[in-house]
Amino acid sequence: EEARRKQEHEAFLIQYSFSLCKELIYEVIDETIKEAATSEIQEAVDEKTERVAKCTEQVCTSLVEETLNADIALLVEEILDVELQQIHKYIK
Amino acid sequence: MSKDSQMRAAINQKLIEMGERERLKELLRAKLVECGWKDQLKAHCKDVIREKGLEHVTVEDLVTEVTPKGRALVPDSVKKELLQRIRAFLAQHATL
Amino acid sequence: MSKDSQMRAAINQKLIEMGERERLKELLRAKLVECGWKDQLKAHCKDVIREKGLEHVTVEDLVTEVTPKGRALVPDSVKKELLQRIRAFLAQHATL
Repeated sequence: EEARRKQEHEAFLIQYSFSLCKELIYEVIDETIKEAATSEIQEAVDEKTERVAKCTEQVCTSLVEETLNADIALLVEEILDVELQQIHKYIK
Repeated sequence: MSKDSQMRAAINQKLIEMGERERLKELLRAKLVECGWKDQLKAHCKDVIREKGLEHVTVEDLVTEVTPKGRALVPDSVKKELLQRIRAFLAQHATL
Repeated sequence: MSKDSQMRAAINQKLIEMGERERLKELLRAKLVECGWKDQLKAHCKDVIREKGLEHVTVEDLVTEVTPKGRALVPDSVKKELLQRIRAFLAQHATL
């Protein structure tokens, strides 16, 4: 009877060990996956926010450059025209 | 309550009381980092976010998507070590 | 195409699609007149022509000569206002 009880207890412990092992693995994995998913999404959101901010600044800078280049060229042409006309008038 | 469930409850309680349950989880966390599982998981998360597009993924979606692979990727050596440690604890506390 | 250039292209496309890019340029031009930029640059052009002599100046020379000052003379407040306006526009209209 004693040997049978011991054997049963041994079998119980083996089965218990396996189920506890599985339970702990699932618990830790599920927690870790939740943490990793949250932090990876947050990281991606932060990265995107940073990229949008940086690229918006770059677009703004190029828009300013483009406008200035066009306007400076126009202004220079106008001024040179006026100066030339004045000289022509003076020569005449 | 059956004898088995009684015993199960008693061991569970003992594991918690003695802080062994937390230690086992800590060991497992450390092993998962050490064997590269956590890095693989992070990389898989990044892949899914890239594939689906950030605006189409919630934390819940991502968890659902990566869990099967996350579970499958746990090395047998880690599982074995945890099992050994549980068995050793139970053997040490034979009165349980 | 890098992620940055994709993003810049997406922002520009949205601005062009909705006519905002042209409106922003107009706003910038108005601000430049308002803050005296145009007058200062005109004066600078005249100085350069006087120094070099009209016969020695071409349109290209003068553009090259005055552009750095033209850029430097744009007040930071004007650049900031423009940037704010782009940000507000994107927040309201774009899913980037």
